[in-house]
Amino acid sequence: MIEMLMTAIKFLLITIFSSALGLLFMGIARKVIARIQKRYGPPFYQPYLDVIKLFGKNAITHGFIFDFGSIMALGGVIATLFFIPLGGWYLYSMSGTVILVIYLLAIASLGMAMGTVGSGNPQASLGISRALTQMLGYELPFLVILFGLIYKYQTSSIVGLMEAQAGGFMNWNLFTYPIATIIAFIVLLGMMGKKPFDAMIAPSEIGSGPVVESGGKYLGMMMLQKSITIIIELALFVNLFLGGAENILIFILKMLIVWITATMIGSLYPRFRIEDGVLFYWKWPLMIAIVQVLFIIF
Amino acid sequence: MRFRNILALVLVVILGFFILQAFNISPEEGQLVIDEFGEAEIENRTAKLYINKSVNSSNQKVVYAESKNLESGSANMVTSVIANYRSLDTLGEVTVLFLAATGLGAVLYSNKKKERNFIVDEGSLILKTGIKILFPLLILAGAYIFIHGHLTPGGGFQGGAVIATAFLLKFLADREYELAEHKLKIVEVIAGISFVGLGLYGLYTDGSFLSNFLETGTIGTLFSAGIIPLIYVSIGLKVGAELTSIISNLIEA
Amino acid sequence: MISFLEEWSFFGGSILLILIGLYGVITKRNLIKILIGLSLMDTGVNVLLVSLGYVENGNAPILTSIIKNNSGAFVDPIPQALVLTAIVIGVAILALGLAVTIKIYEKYGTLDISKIRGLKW
Amino acid sequence: MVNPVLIIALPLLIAFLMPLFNYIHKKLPAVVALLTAAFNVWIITVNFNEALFNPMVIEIGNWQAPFAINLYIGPLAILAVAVINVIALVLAIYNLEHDYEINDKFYSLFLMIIAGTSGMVMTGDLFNLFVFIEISSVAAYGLTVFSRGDSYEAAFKYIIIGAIGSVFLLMAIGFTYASVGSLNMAQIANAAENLNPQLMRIITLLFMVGIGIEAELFPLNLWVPDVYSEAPTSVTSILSGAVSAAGIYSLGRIFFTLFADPALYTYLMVIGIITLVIGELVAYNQENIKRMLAYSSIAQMGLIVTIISINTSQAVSAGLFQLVNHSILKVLLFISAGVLVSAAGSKKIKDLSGLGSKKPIASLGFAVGAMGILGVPFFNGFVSKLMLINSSLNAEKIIITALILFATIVEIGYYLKVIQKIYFEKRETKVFKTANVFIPVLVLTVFVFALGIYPELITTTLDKAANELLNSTEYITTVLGGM
Amino acid sequence: MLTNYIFIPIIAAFFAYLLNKKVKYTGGIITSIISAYLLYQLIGLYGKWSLIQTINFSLMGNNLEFILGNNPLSWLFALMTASAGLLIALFSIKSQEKYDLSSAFNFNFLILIGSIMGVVLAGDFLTLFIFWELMTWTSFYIISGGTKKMAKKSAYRYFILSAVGAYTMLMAIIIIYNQTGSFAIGEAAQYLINLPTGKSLLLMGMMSLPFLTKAGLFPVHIWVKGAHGNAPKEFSPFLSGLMLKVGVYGLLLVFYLLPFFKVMENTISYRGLPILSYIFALFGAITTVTGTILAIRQEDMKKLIAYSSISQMGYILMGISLATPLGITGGLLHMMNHLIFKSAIFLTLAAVIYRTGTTKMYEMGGLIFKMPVTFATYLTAIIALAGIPPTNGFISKWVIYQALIEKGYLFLALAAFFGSIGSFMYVFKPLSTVFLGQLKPQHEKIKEVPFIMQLPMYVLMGLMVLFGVLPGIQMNIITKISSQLGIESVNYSLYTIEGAFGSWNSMIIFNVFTAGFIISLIIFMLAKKSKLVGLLDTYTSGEYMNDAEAYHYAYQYYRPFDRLFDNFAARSLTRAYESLANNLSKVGNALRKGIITGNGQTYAYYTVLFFVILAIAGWII
Repeated sequence: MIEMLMTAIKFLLITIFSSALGLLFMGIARKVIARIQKRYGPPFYQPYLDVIKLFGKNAITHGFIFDFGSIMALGGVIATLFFIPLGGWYLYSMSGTVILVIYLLAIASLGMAMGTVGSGNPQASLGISRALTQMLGYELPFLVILFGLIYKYQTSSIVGLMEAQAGGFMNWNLFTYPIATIIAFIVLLGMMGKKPFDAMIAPSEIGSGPVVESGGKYLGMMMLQKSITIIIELALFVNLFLGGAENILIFILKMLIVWITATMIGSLYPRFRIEDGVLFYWKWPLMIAIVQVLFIIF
Repeated sequence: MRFRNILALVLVVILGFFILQAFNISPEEGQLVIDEFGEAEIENRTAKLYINKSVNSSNQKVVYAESKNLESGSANMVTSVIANYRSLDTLGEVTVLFLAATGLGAVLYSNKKKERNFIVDEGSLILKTGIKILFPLLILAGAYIFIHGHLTPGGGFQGGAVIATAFLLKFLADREYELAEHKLKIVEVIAGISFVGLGLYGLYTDGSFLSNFLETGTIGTLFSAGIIPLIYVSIGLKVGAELTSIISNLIEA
Repeated sequence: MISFLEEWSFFGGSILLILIGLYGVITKRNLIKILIGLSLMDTGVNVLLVSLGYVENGNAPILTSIIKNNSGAFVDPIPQALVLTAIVIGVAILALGLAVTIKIYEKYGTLDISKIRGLKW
Repeated sequence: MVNPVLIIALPLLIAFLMPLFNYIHKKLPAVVALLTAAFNVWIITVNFNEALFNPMVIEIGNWQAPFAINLYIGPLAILAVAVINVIALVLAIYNLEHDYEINDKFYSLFLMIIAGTSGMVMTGDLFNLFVFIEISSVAAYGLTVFSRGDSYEAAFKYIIIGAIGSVFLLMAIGFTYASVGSLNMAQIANAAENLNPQLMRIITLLFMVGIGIEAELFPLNLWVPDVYSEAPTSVTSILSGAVSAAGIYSLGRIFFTLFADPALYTYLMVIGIITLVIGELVAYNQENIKRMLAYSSIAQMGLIVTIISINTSQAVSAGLFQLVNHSILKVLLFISAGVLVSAAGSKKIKDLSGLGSKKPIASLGFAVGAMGILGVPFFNGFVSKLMLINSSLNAEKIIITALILFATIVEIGYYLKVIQKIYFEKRETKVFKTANVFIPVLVLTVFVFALGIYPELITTTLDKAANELLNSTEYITTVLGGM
Repeated sequence: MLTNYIFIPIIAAFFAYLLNKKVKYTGGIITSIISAYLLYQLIGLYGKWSLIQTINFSLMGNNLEFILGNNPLSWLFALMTASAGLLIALFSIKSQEKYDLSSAFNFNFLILIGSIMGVVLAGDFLTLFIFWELMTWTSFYIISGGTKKMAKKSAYRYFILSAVGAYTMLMAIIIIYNQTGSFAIGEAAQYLINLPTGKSLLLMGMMSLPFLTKAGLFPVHIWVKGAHGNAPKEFSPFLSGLMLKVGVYGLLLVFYLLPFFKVMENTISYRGLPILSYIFALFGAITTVTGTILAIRQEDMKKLIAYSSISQMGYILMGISLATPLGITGGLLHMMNHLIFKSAIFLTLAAVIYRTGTTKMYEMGGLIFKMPVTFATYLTAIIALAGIPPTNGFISKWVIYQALIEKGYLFLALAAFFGSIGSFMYVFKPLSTVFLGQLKPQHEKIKEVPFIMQLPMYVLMGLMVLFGVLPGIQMNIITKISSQLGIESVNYSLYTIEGAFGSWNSMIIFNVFTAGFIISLIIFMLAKKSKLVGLLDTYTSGEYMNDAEAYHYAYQYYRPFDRLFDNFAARSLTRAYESLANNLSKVGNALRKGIITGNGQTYAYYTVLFFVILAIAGWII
């Protein structure tokens, strides 16, 4: 009974912590982009205000599936979160989590897709179709890289993979398999919907796609989900390629570095047409990844 | 099409060549080949038994008008072959003729009666008067031929043919000549069933189809050779009737 | 020499007859001519059969008051019997053929076999 | 025991009497024909075991066996004659429903064809065989024209080919007599090994042409589709069911019992294969259903000849089984197809659409027949197909096996089209009234399933028949009485 | 008595036919009763392994014996057959009220069930072949009974392909029979082991062709789309859910029981896997990729799911041809799960067709408001199909991934990843275009399907979640099977499976999932209540349109993606097979027109030609 309560509390804490962290990162990102574009930009705590405001407003819904979709989306990411080791502390280290995490993230996207398409707005559907297509683009090289790592370290648990890189930063995959890392980074851009891979939420073409219909608490939940997703993806990257970290601050630092780099790169490039994006992923990252993994295997 | 004909010629010649090979084969010892022309060795053919009338019995000597109760007492050996030794063939042959007549009737059958269109026009005076005299004689001659079939050359088929000729002449002579179809049919039926009936009676008495169940008598006399004359009579009638009906059908058409 | 001539005039001749008939059947277009070819073939076969049973100066296989007993040489009676049958069968087929020809002429108005091709393929 | 010669004699008698019956009543000939066929079947059933276990030699005219005409009724003959007469019975039943414009002629020809084919099968004399072949074919010429229209043309083609064939046959018989000196099959078979091989080859070639026309070997069988498609249904059925079977029988009799020349079987095999392939391929793009069936039966004949010419006992019995099945199934197919055709008022396959619900019995019959030919389990075709493949593989003739299977695939191709057409399409155009074929279809279907589920019914007979065909010594000794 | 399982349905078929002709619905009722009975009997049969029944029968003097045997593999398939049959039959009772061939459907369907029982229980090849043929025939009839225009053609295709396969198998069977004198599978295995490798491989290749065909795998998969797409709507679930699996049964038979792999071990091998079975696995991979790409293109929902079946079968083939414990386990698990979720999907589609009468996705939309149960079932099913936890689909995929990574088969794994990510795309397409989006005006009046048709959906939904949480239930039988196949089995408990790189614990997943869900639900509840507006007034960047059609983004959903594969999709195997057939018929026509001129004289000509040719040939010899 008591430990069940404890677990519940842990759940909540982790959720709140990481969403807060995510929102903070989003604020930092906006600041960085503004600086690059020689603007002053909003304060870094702007996202918090947005979220609070959004939950305060009264929203419109398009029926059951619309609600259910957004709940499912947020629930999915939260569930995923519990398998990600954040620095020192994590809830479950279930061996075999890497693949699991990928697929748990899919729940979130499926939920979001369902909700937005449930709104019956063509632009939302358009955005979803783009998102799914792009997913097929970037998941392949990432999974290939994962394949290589799992085969190399003979474990498929994130913790295991993290510990495999322990002992000095020269053991990080960043340095042992730099190509793989670069590819993973490109994939990360796509995952987080950074430019040049943000065709699915292209605000100027399709009214920022999936979120076109959401307002009020729906948009708020979207933002929370987005922020937690960012944390998950960064954490995954850090754990897999930057050797993770024992203590939470270093971990956050690593995540921040990766995040800022990604943001900077993202703010430099124009947007890929969707099939060009997919083609790009399959032409360079995938091929190189395959070569890399073949090296690992043989 | 010219080419086709030449090719046909060539093919036919090759075919003939191959068939003719059958006659000039140089056999090795003890091999059977076709006998040279004129040297047909009756001795080692089934025919010898037929000539000696010694299929069942084993008598080598048959003397004209003397030897009695031979197994097949007809002086004309061909007849004895046709109507006695191989009478099933003959039955079949009669059947074929009957079939031809029937089939022809079926082919030319038409439920509407149309006036006959002669190939030749009205017969000449000679023909018309001549036929008046000839017709009964021809019928008589035909009858004679098939009744004496077991003694002299000739037999049922020849006789039937002669009878049919008589009718043909009649048709040629006058264009209004009508056959009594019913009579013809009745003759057909009676002739046919009498042939088969004879066979079945043989089956009933001797336990073998078409067996010669009568006394064969003295060879060379009219009342001899058991059922051969009877068979020949029925054959003659049958053939005559069939041929006549064929003729009439063809003319009607 | 003579025997050769005889042999070939009978065997070869009958075969030749068959061949002529066959040639007629496979080249002539007119149905009647084709039937004539068939009857030629029949005749040829009959001659062949009879000549297969021929014996050098043998008698006709009939006992008469002249040829009293069967000790003498006879020609083979069996082929003659067969021929008799064969003739009749030939006649039958010929008659049927003619009848069918009549009908075909009524239907198609021609006797050219190459034009009578209602049933194809 | 009843003398089996009645199987021939009685139909002759009845046939001669037909005009009389016709005078008495219009329908009487049909009934009498039915009774005759039934009587034949009865005779066969009485004699069946006798013939199976000690073959009978029936002497015609009370003449001692080898010297005059005699009938030989062994396992093979009794099997064939049974098939023929059963089919005849079924068709006689079928005919009860029909009214041909000149009944007496039709039924005398019909009985004649039964008598002729039975004679072909039973006779032990070469010339007699010729006579019976002529009887059946002349009857067939006559019967072909009973459905007017194009049938004259078909009949004419048949007559030409048949006449040429008879001439060749006659030549062959003449040569045989002139060389061997006898017409009795047993004696010929006995003397066959002393026969000069070259002469023998000529004779066999002549025979092949003569018999091949009845047995539907390839270039000689082109009359088949015309006649089958034009003749009345019952005639077509008896031609494909009985006459071709008798043809195959006499082919086997002549090339196995009489002139057993091993060099010959390769020819036969090649001819059979060509017949098979061409038949199937041509049948595949037929749009006329009756022609399609005709070509299919050609192909089947080719298949049977091919298999029999493998010349092992397994193969021969498989071939014979296939022959029996083919007779049953083709009759079934032709009867049902006839009904469907007259219901649709057209012979084109595309006009048969949607008759499955309108003419359930005929459609079912067609489906059963087709599935039987294709060798679906529990149908008779399956067992024979299994035996065919087994025997051909046992003889290391794998190419033949492949051919059989290929042929089956092609068959599937064209039969399925028809089945789908019949059952799975809607019918727009009208449906004509047709005769009722319930009993024939029922009887044949019962045969199909009986042979398919319990082949033991026939296998022993097949074995004995194959045996008889393969070693002629028994035949010879039985006829010649050990001389 | 094992014969009951075969012959009771076959006999019942006739009654079903006749009764259904008289009284409506009875056919379906009888079918469901019979399959329920079979199911009951089969459950009783569990554990009675090595129960064998032989029927002696002599043909042409040599004695044949028909063997029926019960072993875990057969039992599993029999169970699947019976249960699938039951569900379909229940569904079809109501859904076929307007279908005029329903009597024939039930007739064929019962015989089909019986013959599949025969196939899986068969202990000798003759029995197997007999019932195999029967199965093909009946399924052929059922498919031809489809209401679409292409139904007949695709059934035709299906049959021809199956027949080719079946006959190669028959040939192999009889070759073996001639050597061993018995049709029994065991003796065949004994014989094949001792043969020279090449010969035995050839024989087994001939054996495996029909099973590949039936399983709809790469070189011979062309029939699947047409047959599934055009079959009667009730039959597609069975066809895709079960009949494909019968092919898998056969493949397992050939691979392990006639030890194809044991024979192949002495051929060259790649990374511990015999090269030939690697080739089979590659077939699986190709199948997966092809199926996925083509599925994404489809506009017809049944065909889309048909292609997805193809790709899933690719997974199964990959799994079973790896010949590792994980591979077998994954393959079998995925097979069972595929049966469940694929039949669920097809049932929902059938329900949709039953109401709307169309299969074109862009002609529908927004059906969720009308058919919620159907939607829920579909949602669960596609979550399972896409392999998303906590449903059963993910477990099997996870095991297969483990198996692939364990051996380091990169390309197979790549194909697997592609298939699973692609499956998101194609399963989402019907979801969004049929169930979500704008409701078409002409569908305003439709209602949810009647309860008897919902029942199977509920059952399947339950099963999907149940097996998603407790895979141990399936693992029980699977371990038995893999020990029967001579493969050591993986460790498992009720809700954990030991993979190569660590274990799977579905309980944790489930808890976490619920936890996350609850949290987000709480968040949702805490916020203000939102007000419901119609679907038609949405954000349209200033434009105003009041037209559902224009709002519904359905046609060519993934056009950008499809553009990448246009020329891939253009060249299809189907066309190759078609052209083969066409050439054949061309030859036939040439023969026809060339030889059979219809001129009687020509025929006479041939007679002479025949003689001459034979004579010349004979003379030369």
